[in-house]
Amino acid sequence: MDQYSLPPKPKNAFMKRIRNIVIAIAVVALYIWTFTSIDIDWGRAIERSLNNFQRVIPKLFSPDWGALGEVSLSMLETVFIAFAGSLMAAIIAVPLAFLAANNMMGKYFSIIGKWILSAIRAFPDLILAILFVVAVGPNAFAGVLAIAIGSTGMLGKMFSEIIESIDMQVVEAMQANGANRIQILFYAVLPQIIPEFLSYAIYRFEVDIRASSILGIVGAGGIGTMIIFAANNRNWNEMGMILLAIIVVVTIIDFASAKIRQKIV
Amino acid sequence: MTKGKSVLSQASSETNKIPSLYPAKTKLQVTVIFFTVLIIYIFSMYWTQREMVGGVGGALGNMYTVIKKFFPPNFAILPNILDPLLQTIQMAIIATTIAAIITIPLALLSARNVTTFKPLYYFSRTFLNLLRTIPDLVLAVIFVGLFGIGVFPGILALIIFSLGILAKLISETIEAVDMNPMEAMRASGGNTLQVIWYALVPQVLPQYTSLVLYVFEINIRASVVLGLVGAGGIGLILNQQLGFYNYPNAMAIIIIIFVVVILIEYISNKIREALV
Amino acid sequence: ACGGSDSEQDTDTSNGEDSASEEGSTEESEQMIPDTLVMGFVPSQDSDTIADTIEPLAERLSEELGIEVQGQVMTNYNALVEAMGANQVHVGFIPAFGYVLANEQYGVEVILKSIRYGSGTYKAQYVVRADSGIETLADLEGKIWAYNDKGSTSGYLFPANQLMEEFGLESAEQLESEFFSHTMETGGHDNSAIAVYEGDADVATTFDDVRTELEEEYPDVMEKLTILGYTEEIPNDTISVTKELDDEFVQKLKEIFLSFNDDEEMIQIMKDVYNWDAIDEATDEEYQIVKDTYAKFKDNIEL
Amino acid sequence: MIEFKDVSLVYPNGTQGLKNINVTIKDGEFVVIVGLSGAGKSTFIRSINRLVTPTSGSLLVDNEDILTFKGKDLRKLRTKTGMIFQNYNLVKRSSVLKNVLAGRLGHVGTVRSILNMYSKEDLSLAYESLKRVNIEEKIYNRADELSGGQQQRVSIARVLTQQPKYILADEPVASLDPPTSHQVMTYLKKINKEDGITTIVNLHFIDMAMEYADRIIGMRGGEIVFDGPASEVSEKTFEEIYGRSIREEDKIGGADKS
Amino acid sequence: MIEFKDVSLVYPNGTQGLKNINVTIKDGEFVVIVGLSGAGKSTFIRSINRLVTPTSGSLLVDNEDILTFKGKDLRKLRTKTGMIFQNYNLVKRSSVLKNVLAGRLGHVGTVRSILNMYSKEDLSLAYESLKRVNIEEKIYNRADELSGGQQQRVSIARVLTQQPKYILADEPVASLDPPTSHQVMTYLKKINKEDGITTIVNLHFIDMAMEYADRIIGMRGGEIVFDGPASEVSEKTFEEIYGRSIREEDKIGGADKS
Ligand SMILES: Nc1ncnc2c1ncn2[C@@H]1O[C@H](COP(=O)(O)OP(=O)(O)OP(=O)(O)O)[C@@H](O)[C@H]1O
Ligand SMILES: Nc1ncnc2c1ncn2[C@@H]1O[C@H](COP(=O)(O)OP(=O)(O)OP(=O)(O)O)[C@@H](O)[C@H]1O
Ligand SMILES: [Mg+2]
Ligand SMILES: [Mg+2]
Repeated sequence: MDQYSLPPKPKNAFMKRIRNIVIAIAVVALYIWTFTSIDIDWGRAIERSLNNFQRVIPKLFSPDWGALGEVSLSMLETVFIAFAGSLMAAIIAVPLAFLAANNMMGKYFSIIGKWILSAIRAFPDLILAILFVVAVGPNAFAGVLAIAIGSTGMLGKMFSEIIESIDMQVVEAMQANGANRIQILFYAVLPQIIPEFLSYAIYRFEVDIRASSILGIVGAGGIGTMIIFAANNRNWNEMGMILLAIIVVVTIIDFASAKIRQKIV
Repeated sequence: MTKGKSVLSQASSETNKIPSLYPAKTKLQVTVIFFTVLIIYIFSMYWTQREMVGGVGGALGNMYTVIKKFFPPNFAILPNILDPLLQTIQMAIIATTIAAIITIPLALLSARNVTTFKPLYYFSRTFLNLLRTIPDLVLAVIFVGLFGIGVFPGILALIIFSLGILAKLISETIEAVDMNPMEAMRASGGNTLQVIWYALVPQVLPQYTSLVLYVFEINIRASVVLGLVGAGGIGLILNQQLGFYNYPNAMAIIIIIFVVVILIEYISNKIREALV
Repeated sequence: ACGGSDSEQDTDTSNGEDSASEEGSTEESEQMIPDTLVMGFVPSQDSDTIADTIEPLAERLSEELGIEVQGQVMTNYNALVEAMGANQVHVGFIPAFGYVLANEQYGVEVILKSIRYGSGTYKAQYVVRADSGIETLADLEGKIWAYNDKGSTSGYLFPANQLMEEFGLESAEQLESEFFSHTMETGGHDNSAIAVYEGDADVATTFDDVRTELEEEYPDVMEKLTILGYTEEIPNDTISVTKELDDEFVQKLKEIFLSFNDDEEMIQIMKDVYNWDAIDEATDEEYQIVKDTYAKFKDNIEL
Repeated sequence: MIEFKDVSLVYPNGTQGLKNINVTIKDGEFVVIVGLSGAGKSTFIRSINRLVTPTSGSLLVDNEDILTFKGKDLRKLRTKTGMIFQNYNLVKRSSVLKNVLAGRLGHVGTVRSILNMYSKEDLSLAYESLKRVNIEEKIYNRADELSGGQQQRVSIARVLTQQPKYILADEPVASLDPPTSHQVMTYLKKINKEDGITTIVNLHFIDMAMEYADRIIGMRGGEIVFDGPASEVSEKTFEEIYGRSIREEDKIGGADKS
Repeated sequence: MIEFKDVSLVYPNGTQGLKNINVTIKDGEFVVIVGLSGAGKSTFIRSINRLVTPTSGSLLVDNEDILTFKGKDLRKLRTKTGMIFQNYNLVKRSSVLKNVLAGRLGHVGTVRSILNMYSKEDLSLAYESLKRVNIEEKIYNRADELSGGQQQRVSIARVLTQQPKYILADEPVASLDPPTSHQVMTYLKKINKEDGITTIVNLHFIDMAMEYADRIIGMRGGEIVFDGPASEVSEKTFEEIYGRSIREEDKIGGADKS
């Protein structure tokens, strides 16, 4: 009856359903494979955590204030290293990001740029660290370089995505003015991307403060070495102190960067 | 209107004024910020290089000597690293899936436009910030301390670590959505859950997917760190091969990780295209 | 075994040390005395406490040598080996295994070794649960083995070597998958011992004695875990120098370090910070045993 | 019946959105609100379904004061007042059908709506609504594949599916070109006549208002400056609403209207 | 002088944007192009500064065939044709002044423009342009702080600063409300008259076109269906441009215009 005039079934509904079923089966199979072949003894894990909770957690929450001086100094050192490294990365990442963005230099350059960025990101920290120790010796500067390259991969990727999302109409308006490519870059592209670039660079600065392992490897001192040794010595009180220091510093940076972003965005 | 008139009269009084490109205050602010950053940078560079002994003269030669040792990569080890590689991928799958699920409520709670109740919003923001401050290595060590060694603490560390990144980025995505459809759903009598499901989810889904896949990629690489604390996976093998000075083997592993990452990126692009 | 001499020359000039190489009598390659002596320190995991600074030692050396001395603590010996290869680090405090690699790759030479608990060597131990019923090494067959990592001399190389010889096994692979039922790599000696304590593994191979480290957290660890046996003697940590370093300078360095043995204050520093009782001369031969073991494992290390 | 009794609204930043509004809209009327940008048209219309909340006075919908409504009551009010927006406010990535079914949200349970378990009645109602605005063949297209006029028709279908007692339309044709605008207004008028749904529409254009409205309400600065049948609109009404006779002033450049 | 000689344009996907266009626009004219959405108005206008490139025919601007232009020639062509967009296309985060100075990009050297080293003349020209559209007091505001009408006036100031010979405006008032639209059209007309700049404007609204245009060109399906002075526009012209007499057809629901 007309009372129930149901909408027609969508076209290709059958094929779509088949496709969905295939995908669903694939996903379920993937998960079954994952969960069955990885061995986790849940009962043990829970029992263990209950036993160990008392051993570890209370100590983490009673930081070793005696280490305050040493930790603060290392933290300061780390902040300098991270700042120099991430600023350097932010600068190197810019040309790479322009290369990799598909709306700037053309499709082929974009593919090359994306590959370069992926390759940089594929390099483990350990090897970057070794390379830079060999280049400039074991010191804070090697840490700066290692952090710079390590961050370039991530920043380049993020930057290129920002560039890809700009309003191209403004670029067109500049073209219609008779501007050349460089002028378009400075007048239409940069103003659109600078605030996002800044906020990712600051975000990365935060991340780099925590890049403990790489700094420990290159002998850059800083908080990284302390973390690794506190871990090896099972010194949970000191670890608590280190964590506290990191939290304080990152929170301060977070706060400061929010203010700066407000000014600039 | 009166406003327009006052503007007109004001304009005529300033007839021949040539403006400078930026108002003085902006110029000052920008200059101050710029020089502050520059000074901190110069200081940091000086300070980090103060312990440097040699110049950077032989740097490239030295690096070349080392890099040469990594080549040619020895792909003969491929069959042997398959298992740990699969284990790494499995760990990353589990960790990413769980993190992706927990992220949803967390990201909603810390998105300003969804959680209008301010205290709750600030609370979850702070919580996320705390999560993000903890270095992955520390997470791994703490979880190994809690659960003993094995895959489980590794996965937990990855979950917490991914959660920090994912929830921040997704809450930002949520804050950027078009609020109009949400208003429309509310206007037609939908409750909060319905509004989120009908108006928010379809808008965030593509970015959500691509961010989750991005984190998946990060998790695969993070397994190198996990190897350090006995959490297994390809990272462990990589460290071993480096430790035994089998650099060509290590290079082969790095290339394999690279290929896996590229594959994930490819798949993630395909999925994103299908969803957008 | 290392890069051509021109690359070494590069590093020399990069250190601005032409004058030194002119006067220094050279046999193999040009030798130098650096403006600033850089020491690299990778704490051996085998020690029970480790410090993260080398400052007091560096200051003292600087006084004695009359040149600037810098010390850096690193957490990975690959990095230290490569840095010594590039002559970025001149003096390395390296565990035995790291020294073997550095010697093989870049001709780094050992000059001194540490004395701990009155000995220039140490042993690794087999730790089992007291109630496990395991009494001899032979009982370990079919059990689960926990070790810290494959690059550890005391945790892996020496015990594995010992077991392979004792039970006539051909390869590490056989040891791990045929002799033992299962192995786990824990990332640290303490983790290995805890794995046994908790029952996740049956035997752990660690330095001697890891249990003292755990007493605070696990008060009953001394009773619950017993030592099944020990491995052969393993040479202690080394003090090694790059081969570019001027011979006379190296000699002087050696004497200064040895003089610390008579200096109450310095010995105390060495003890507090690095757990060393004394410093003794060492030769490359003493590390032959580690070299042999490494050679055995290098190519068949299980992937 | 909708009754504004001395309703005022002050936005948190101090802007006076509505000033002592007293007006009654009877069932079945087709009312068009006209006024300049910032006159308070949106504020007026959005008060009725409480997307904004007036700060004083009382607003009766079907003899209940809705200003105190919360939670369930509020959702019930919104279920019976459908709303059409200037920018259509469709979920661009969802299909037309899904967008239209969203009109039933207030009627069906949360779980059922999330699992897409709509009853046959709901489905056929959605389809009927799409047919009424002649867009049924786009049922499985994504909303962003449609032209502006088509999207607005989908949003009318969404409101029809809601089976509301009142339809509120906030500048439904501002993004459309004139022929399409007329089409959309025609559909709204048709629905008002056929289903007897009280319809309140905001418009910029007084000429279009006169063509469709039973009754025109002119607003300016948050106040009602005209209220009467379309036939009573005169040159003077224009002046009241726009603050001046449009043509002359506007041709003189330089008046700054922010 | 702009001459279209048998110009056609087929988009890569096969859509025929322009079909055998033959038309001459003399210096100083104020031409308005009207037509439905998709009629080819934008394509027509964007051919003139080569934002799109016709696929056949020849298009002479000041007696040079611009269809072969590349690189420097193209930039020179664009420097002498200013363009105004529907969405203003301002750099939202830059100040009004910086946006307006962007109009000089084609005139000043790359290095100078990047270092913001503008001559006094350029700066005072930019300021004068802002004054001409009465928006000089917003000079240091960011573009996104302005209302739509203000933004469009900034974009007119940008074009004025460019000192072009031709102004192309692609639906400059489509995002604005009627009074503001009239204001913007008034400014354009004023500039056309005062500076003698040839101006070509696209509009949806034929009534607004008639009010401002010297000459109206009606387009439909990529072809010119009307070309003449505003006074010659009749009911029949409407029909030709819109494909039917608007009023009657549109009131009968159901006609689907995609
Ligand atoms: N959320 C808000 N907060 C503060 N002021 C607001 C808000 N929304 C609107 N206003 C102000 O209230 C007044 C009335 O706005 P309203 O949106 O009702 O006007 P309108 O007639 O719908 O205008 P338009 O044609 O531009 O949509 C305006 O001055 C406006 O700036
Ligand atoms: N880049 C393009 N690729 C393919 N087809 C296009 C492109 N741009 C426009 N078209 C098509 O060319 C025809 C003419 O488009 P044009 O934009 O010139 O119309 P218009 O009159 O400006 O319409 P509107 O009023 O919507 O702006 C339309 O059918 C349109 O779909
Ligand atoms: Mg409004
Ligand atoms: Mg157009």
